[in-house]
Amino acid sequence: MASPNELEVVWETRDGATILKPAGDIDLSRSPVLRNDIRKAIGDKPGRLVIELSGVSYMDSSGVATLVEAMQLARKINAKLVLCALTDRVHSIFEIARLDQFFTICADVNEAMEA
Amino acid sequence: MASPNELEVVWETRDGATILKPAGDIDLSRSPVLRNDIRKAIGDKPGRLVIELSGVSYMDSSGVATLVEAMQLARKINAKLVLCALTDRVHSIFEIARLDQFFTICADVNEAMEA
Amino acid sequence: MSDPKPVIEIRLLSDPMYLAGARELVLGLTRRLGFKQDESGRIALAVDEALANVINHGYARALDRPIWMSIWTQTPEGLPGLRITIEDEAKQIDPDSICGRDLDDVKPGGLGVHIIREVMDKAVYERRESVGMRLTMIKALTPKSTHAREHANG
Amino acid sequence: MSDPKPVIEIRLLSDPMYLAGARELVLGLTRRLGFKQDESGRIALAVDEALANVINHGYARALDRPIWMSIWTQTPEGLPGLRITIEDEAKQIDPDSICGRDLDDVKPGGLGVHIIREVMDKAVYERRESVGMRLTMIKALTPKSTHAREHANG
Ligand SMILES: Nc1ncnc2c1ncn2[C@@H]1O[C@H](COP(=O)(O)OP(=O)(O)O)[C@@H](O)[C@H]1O
Ligand SMILES: Nc1ncnc2c1ncn2[C@@H]1O[C@H](COP(=O)(O)OP(=O)(O)O)[C@@H](O)[C@H]1O
Repeated sequence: MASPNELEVVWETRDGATILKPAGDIDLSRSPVLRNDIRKAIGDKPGRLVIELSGVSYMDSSGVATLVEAMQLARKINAKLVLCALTDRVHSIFEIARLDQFFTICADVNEAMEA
Repeated sequence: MASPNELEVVWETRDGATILKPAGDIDLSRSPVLRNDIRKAIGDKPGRLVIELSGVSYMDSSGVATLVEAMQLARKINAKLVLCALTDRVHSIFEIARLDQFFTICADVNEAMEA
Repeated sequence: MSDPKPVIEIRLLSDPMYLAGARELVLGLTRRLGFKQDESGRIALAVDEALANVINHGYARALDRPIWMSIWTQTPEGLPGLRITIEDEAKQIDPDSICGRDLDDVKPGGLGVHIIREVMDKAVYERRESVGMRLTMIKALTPKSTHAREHANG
Repeated sequence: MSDPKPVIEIRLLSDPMYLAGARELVLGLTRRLGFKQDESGRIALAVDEALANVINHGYARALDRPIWMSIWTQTPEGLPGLRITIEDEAKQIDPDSICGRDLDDVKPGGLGVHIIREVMDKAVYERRESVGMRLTMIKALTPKSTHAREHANG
């Protein structure tokens, strides 16, 4: 039986970039899973980390905090962090938190690979 | 301000057929709205009544009852009743109620116009 | 059988207006517990039907009467799954009089109890101790009803 | 100010596992009341943040403590909209110590209270009469937050 705490995060590497694709709601109970994957990804020192969010129908401030931390970690290793494919509902929390300018947000992975 | 009881039902007539396109959840509080529109549509004695359900994300047994009644009314005036564009969630209640064979269910309006 | 506290208890008024909130609660919870998307949808439907029946039959469409729903995330045997009770303070009736009808005779209505029994592993109506009726529904989380992974549904 | 009964009351345990159910309840209800889809999403987010704060700060992540949420479908002035209270039995603290931070200083965390205040018309923390804290949130249903018609969201 599946652990109900699971958040699926699909990994892909492409041209020196790591692409993480989480699927599920990223809330207080799930953001630690994403945090773990991001820390692992950063450990591999990629040139670029892309978080593809099309499969995320909901994100709360703990998810956003996880991404702010990811940005800090990425800067330390001179990697570029890019978010892409946000649903409207998820985009809305970045606006409310006034972080839509802080992050590089792209329409899709291809755009995120160039940004 | 909108009446919160509203269920939007868009009407279209095409080649002697009436196409009703409800949008919203069809549950105990909303199915009377659909029932009203169906009765009005039947009153015009169309040759065919198509109910396009792509905009309906949820339907309960009161919605299904409304459609069974529509079928009875349609038969009385020798009109063909066809349902189309059901979401998975809505299709599932027809299966549970064993009515997926009772109704003519099509993929989309074009198919429903030929069925 | 141990009787732990329900993890969620909700009281709502018997206005059809509030059914959407109640069924979305159940949908959100069941998905989170690991029920598959379609199974979660069916469970939410069954709960919606049970609440609608209290409104229609128990309370004869009065809009301001209380309905209580309690949710446990274990079956009475202590297995992962759901136990849900729905209680009212309507007139007490013979539980055996609440039954689904023969579906071969297609007619409008009379589907709710069938849906509840079809979706749930178990659904038992009984008189409450003092006043009103109680419906207890059980649904185990089996490998069949489980998704290996959670998927967003937009 | 008249004080009618809440239309929905819910008690949940302080396990993050149950947040999904609580916010989906709010989403389903607000859409049904006539709030626009995006506005409903923001209201559900604010409620989720408030509940998460009780779990994180009030109860220091204990999983088995009670949280009560009550929902009215009118503002205290009797206008269409929402009044939502969230109550706990955590340690009573100075309500003024619960405040959002300066967002210009970007850092992980510290967004919840800002989100609550940004989304709601009003959000007031206070000590409950006996034990614990109470957050009261008000959100009026204005033409801006209303959709003329209900649209399905899949
Ligand atoms: N909560 C309830 N309280 C009292 N009677 C009920 C309740 N639920 C169901 N019933 C009875 O069982 C019958 C079958 O219910 P159902 O299958 O939901 O169909 P319908 O509601 O369309 O009649 C109802 O007509 C009613 O007599
Ligand atoms: N329900 C609560 N009970 C006690 N303290 C709270 C509560 N909600 C918020 N706080 C306090 O307000 C601060 C700001 O909360 P918030 O903006 O949600 O950020 P974060 O939760 O990330 O710290 C918290 O750090 C905490 O000290």
